[in-house]
Amino acid sequence: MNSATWYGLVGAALAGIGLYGLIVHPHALRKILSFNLLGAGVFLIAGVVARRGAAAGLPGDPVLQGLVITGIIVAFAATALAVALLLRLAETAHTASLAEAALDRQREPVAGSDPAGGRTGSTG
Amino acid sequence: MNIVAIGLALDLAFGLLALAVAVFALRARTTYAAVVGFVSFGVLLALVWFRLGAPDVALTEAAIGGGLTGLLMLNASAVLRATEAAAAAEPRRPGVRLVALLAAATVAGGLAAAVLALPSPAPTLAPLAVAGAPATGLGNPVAATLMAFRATDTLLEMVVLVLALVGVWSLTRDDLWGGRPGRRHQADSKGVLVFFARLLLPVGVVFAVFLLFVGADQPGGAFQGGTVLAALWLLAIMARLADTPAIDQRWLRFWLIAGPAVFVAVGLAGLAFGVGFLGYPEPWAKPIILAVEIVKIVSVGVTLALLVAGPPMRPRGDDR
Amino acid sequence: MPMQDATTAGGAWLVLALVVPVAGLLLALLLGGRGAQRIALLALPPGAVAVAAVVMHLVESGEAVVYQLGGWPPPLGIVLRADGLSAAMMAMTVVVLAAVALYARADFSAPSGQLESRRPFVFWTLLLGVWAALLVVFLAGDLFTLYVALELVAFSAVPLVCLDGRAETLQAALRYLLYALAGSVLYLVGAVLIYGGYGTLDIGRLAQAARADTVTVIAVALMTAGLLAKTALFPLHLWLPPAHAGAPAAASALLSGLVIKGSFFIVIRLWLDAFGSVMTPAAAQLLAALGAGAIVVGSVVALQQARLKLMVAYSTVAQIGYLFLMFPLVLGAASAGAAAAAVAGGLLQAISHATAKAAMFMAAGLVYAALGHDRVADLRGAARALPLTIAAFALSGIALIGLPPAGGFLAKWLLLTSALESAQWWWVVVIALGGLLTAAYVFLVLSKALTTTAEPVVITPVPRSSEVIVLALAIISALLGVAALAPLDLVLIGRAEVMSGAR
Amino acid sequence: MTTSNALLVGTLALPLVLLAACLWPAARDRMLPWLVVAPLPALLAALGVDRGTTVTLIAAGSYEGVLALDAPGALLLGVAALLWSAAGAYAATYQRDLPNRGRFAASWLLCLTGCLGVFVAADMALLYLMLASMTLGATALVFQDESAGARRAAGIYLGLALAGETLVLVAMILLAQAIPEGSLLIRDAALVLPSAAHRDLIVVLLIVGFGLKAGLVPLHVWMPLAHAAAPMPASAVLSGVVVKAGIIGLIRFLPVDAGLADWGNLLAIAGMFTALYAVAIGITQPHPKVVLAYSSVSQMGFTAAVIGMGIANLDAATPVLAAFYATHHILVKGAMFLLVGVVAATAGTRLRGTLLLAAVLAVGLGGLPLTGGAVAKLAVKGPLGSGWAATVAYVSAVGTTLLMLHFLRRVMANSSAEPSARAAAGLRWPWLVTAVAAIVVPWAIYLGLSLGTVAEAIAPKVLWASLWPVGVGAALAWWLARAGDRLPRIPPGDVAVVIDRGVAVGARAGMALLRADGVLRQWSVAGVSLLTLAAVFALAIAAGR
Repeated sequence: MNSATWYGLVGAALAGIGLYGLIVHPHALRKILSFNLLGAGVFLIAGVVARRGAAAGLPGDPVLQGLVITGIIVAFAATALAVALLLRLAETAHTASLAEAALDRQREPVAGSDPAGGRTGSTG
Repeated sequence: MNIVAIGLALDLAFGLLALAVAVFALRARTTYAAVVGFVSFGVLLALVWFRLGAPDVALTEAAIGGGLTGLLMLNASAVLRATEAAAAAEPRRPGVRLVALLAAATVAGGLAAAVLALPSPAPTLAPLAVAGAPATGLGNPVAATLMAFRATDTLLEMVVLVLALVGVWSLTRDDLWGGRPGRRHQADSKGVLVFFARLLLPVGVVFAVFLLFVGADQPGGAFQGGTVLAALWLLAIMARLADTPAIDQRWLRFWLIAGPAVFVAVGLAGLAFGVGFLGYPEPWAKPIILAVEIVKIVSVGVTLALLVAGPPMRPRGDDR
Repeated sequence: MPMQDATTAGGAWLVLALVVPVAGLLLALLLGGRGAQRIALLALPPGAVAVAAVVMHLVESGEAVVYQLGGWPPPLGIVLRADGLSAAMMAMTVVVLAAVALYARADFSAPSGQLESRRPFVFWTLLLGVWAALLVVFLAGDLFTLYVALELVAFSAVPLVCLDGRAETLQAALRYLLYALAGSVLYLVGAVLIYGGYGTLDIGRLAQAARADTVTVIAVALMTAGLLAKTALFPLHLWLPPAHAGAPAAASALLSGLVIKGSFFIVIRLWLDAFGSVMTPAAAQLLAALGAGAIVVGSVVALQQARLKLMVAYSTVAQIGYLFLMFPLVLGAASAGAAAAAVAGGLLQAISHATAKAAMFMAAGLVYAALGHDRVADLRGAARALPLTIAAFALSGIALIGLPPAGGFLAKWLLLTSALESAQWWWVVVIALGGLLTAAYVFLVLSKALTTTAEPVVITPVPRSSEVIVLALAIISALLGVAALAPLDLVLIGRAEVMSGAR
Repeated sequence: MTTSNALLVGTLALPLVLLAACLWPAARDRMLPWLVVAPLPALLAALGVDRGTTVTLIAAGSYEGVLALDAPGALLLGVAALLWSAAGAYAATYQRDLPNRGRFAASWLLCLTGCLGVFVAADMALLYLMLASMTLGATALVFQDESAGARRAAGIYLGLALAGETLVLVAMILLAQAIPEGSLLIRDAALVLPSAAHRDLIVVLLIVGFGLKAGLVPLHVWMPLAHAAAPMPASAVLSGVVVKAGIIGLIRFLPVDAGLADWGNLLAIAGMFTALYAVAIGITQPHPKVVLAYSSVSQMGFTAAVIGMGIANLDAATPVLAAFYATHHILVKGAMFLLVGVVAATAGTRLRGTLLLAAVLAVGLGGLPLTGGAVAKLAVKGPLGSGWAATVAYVSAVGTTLLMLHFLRRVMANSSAEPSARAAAGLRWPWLVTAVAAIVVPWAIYLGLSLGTVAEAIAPKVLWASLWPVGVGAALAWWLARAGDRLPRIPPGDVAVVIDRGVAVGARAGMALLRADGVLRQWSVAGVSLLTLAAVFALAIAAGR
């Protein structure tokens, strides 16, 4: 086994670790972190594929490397958006859980409140 | 022991270490510890990318994967400390965990099988890229990919960044719209952070510009340079040498869109002058690309920094 | 026959169709304030012109319209490519966007004066974002460009869910985002493996080269699962009901009408175009079985919802199922004609649902705004108070049930034709059952809303113009069957080569 | 465009224009008086347009939407238009003061358009469109009084009607596939039916689908519910005309010469069973409108049996004769429903003349000599042949007489308690016109189309054959009036209780699905589902080859 293949297997394992964390971790920030592990694993596999395509004097396939750079930046943007959402959720509902039941536990009973989404939302 | 064996041993060690740190980040009791684990994971991964012959990616991974993402998460873990107890108290549900483990392992196994089954010799676009690069005037085929062969992907990716920022801003409280992102930082004006910031700022800017220009022919480029700029700006903000701008400032909006806008403009010009959308007339290719990159580095820097800074949390008048 | 990847006549229109929303998005961000709304509305006519030009070139030449970006041919470069499917989807997108934009003027008009406010700014910017993202989805000829497009779609859609900032919608948005991200990573890793196997991500080239080896099978399975997660196909629909029901009505219309069609469209590209020759009947049956599950579970759960918007959201869960019935019909088709009928039927179903569901969500929004609630049990008197709105709801309901002359009927006719021709009787049963279940929940709502109350219901007045726009869109959806008759062959333009590669 | 074509198009165009006008609230509220006008182009078309005239409405791509008038269609169209017009006049008074009269008018026009369209649509897509608009309009009419019962009736009606239409749709598609040139014309469909790939399946789908529209047992459950729930003029057209969509469907799609003798016999058995079963249930019903609905079920069964026997006996005259029989039923049943409203608004003492006329019509349905019913029954003797069906037809005539006399007794009990009450002229005149037409029009058609001669109709043997069943029926009715209380109480719609039970079971299953949905939407479950699907897809793609 050469080192590229080895890193490919590491990437697969990282993806598995990330997927597991994404599914089972109860805290949303840990899910986001797991998503990043998953992403890292996937990018690593991409790196391996690029490395295998080394040719024409290049250490790897530059096209795929370019795609990975794009991918990393997109993943960062996703992380930033997710973190911002999570912080706002925690600020509003004092929970970092994705379980719908968690909201009911946290919510103080408000008389006459209408939780349905309407045509126009109230101010946040 | 020959050099190949050393390299292989190094790869083996890096890989195992990366896995170990990943497992640590997954299992750590506190979120803070997990995030610290994740940052070191990012650094480790950057090394792996060097080993895979992808210095451009290594720089990006170090700057973004480890750096900015880590900063974002550290920040969040501090704010979210209060929510951790509730999460830890959630029922464990070992059955679900076992099934999830099996499912994740199955997918990981599938990925491993696919990696092992990749065809040899591997299909590659490297020769085509090398052949095409001269027409762009760029010596670095990765840069040629991003700026020429697949420039449209890059344009769209900049739009992604802008959209993500709009998304982050959309989480502002209505009364704070037009305010300044982030909480007020409590840094001591004579502290270590300030010292570091003053020291790093000039060096960092030079490094960022270096990355930009060298990126045409060597590893580097506007994304990596922009990330460095963003990190520097954030450092300055943390050290209270600067403040986040109010989000409705016209100059800020201008720099946010400048990168993608220049891209679109160059593309349309290409369309008008007959070299096609995002095509470059051969002798002018490199100067045009460099010009786009210069605008892009500022745009990327501003956008990335604001993505980390988060939605406005203070009214615009709150400028310390 | 290799696929056309040189720029064709009219190719530049593809670029312009794409540049209009992208430039609009950037300008909206720059100008802010009232500018965002103005730009979104002003961008619609030129956007429509560009799409119309693409359609004209398509019809004129009878072949796909292609544009080679930057003059770099695949596999190194990428192309924009519009076949009949893309053209039809683009046209539908512009129509729905226009209706939603006109409707949303009432809800998201920026306050006069210098100051910018959050909701209008975000809504109009993201409306342009959804537009740009979907056009990339419909035009991209490359699997990685499609990945970026998927993320564009997600980033435009997620903040729309939680525009009002309530905890429920924030959580719904976060669930949506994380699940969609998981889906897009699975898609991405699949694309990476495909690159490893073929050295290209160009759909046309893949269609020629595709082979059923381990790498391809695993890659395609991962990509499919990821796309299904983003489309919210049962049982991966966890995020859809709260997200679509919680968003403001205009946003729900975008999300339910348009956004989910993006990832669905990529499934078509993957299953019928790039890897049509790899896909097996068993896999297609599985895909459609999930669709059947969606139809049954989504409709039955919709029937039991106490809130109108949740009911409409679950109706979307069910209707998504219909979209996937086309795959076994295409891949198991007895003849080219049956396959063509299935493709046309599936696409028409998507278009019909887009118009009808957008109208239905906006109608539900007007009901909520007028009555101050959307409890189905308390809708008495709504028809008297809001005759146009309830008429719009009824018409879009007819389109969803699939009664003539709605587009849904023609779609049903085509799908049934194809199913019967290839002797896949079980899908006939599913299609028939789905129509009846849809009729049940539409009837439930209308029979309440049409009930007269002794005293007229007190309502908050809603803008007449909004009512008229919703009704107009509903009428379009209810008459789509007639309108779609002539251009039915349009959707098949430029597909012969892809489909022949698939066979 | 010739006058013929204009009239044919006008059949649909005028109701549609009026319907479109209903978009404006002011027009909607003033629409009731126009209901009497809306069907007039259809009436003129039936009288004046040459048989065989076709008009292409739409030609888009490969599809052509075609209207045409054939002999059975013209019969049904003309008489249906007559009843629609009379009932429309009745409605103008009956619904005048109701707050939601605008909605009533719109529903009426929608149902009217579809109903008349069914008789003139010559291609399958257009026919389906007409069936659908008829169903939607009829559902709205049934729902008109908004009570819980109306809601249940409307729901059951809509569900069954759509189910029936779906079966017809599947049959249509199978037929369309068998037509070589891709035509959708019903005529071509009927031609290819004998040689179609799934011939028997298509026939079953058509019989069940159209049988549902016509109310063949056990698909009749919606009729007693719906026809009792609708307002009086709506019941008149629903029970009189709308059910004929099933009849025209059977006539058009099942040609007599297609070699479907076995299926014809089966249809005849189902029809005759329906005819007798509905009488048995009908005589237990106290409510006059429900009794009438059961009578419609019975009559539609008989008509279906005529068609079935015509197919079995290869009688080429069957389509026209069956349509002729149906036209008589349109008028009688329409008149009877209108009568219910007239009686309810009139004091018992002022009803003598009205009831006499009503009795003639009622017993006429059983075949009382010299009435329209007598010639209708005489006309269908040919297709029925001389075998078992002819025998059962006598029993059916006895039953019909019994049921209609039972109806008369029940309707009398419903007269106004106020001694000076008198129905408005707007109610009386439409009823009178319809009642007279029910006697005159069948004779006119009988003689006009030369279906037979006066001499044949008044031959002593014929008179006796139609008189004795009426006598037996009257005797049974006398017995029923005294012993009727001992009959079991059967809820309207009889086997509809099965539907209610089904709904209850369905609701429990629905709750289970709701809970399952809750579990599937948990994050961890959905996450596992995602990964499992990826794995399963890999297997399905790999293993399926």
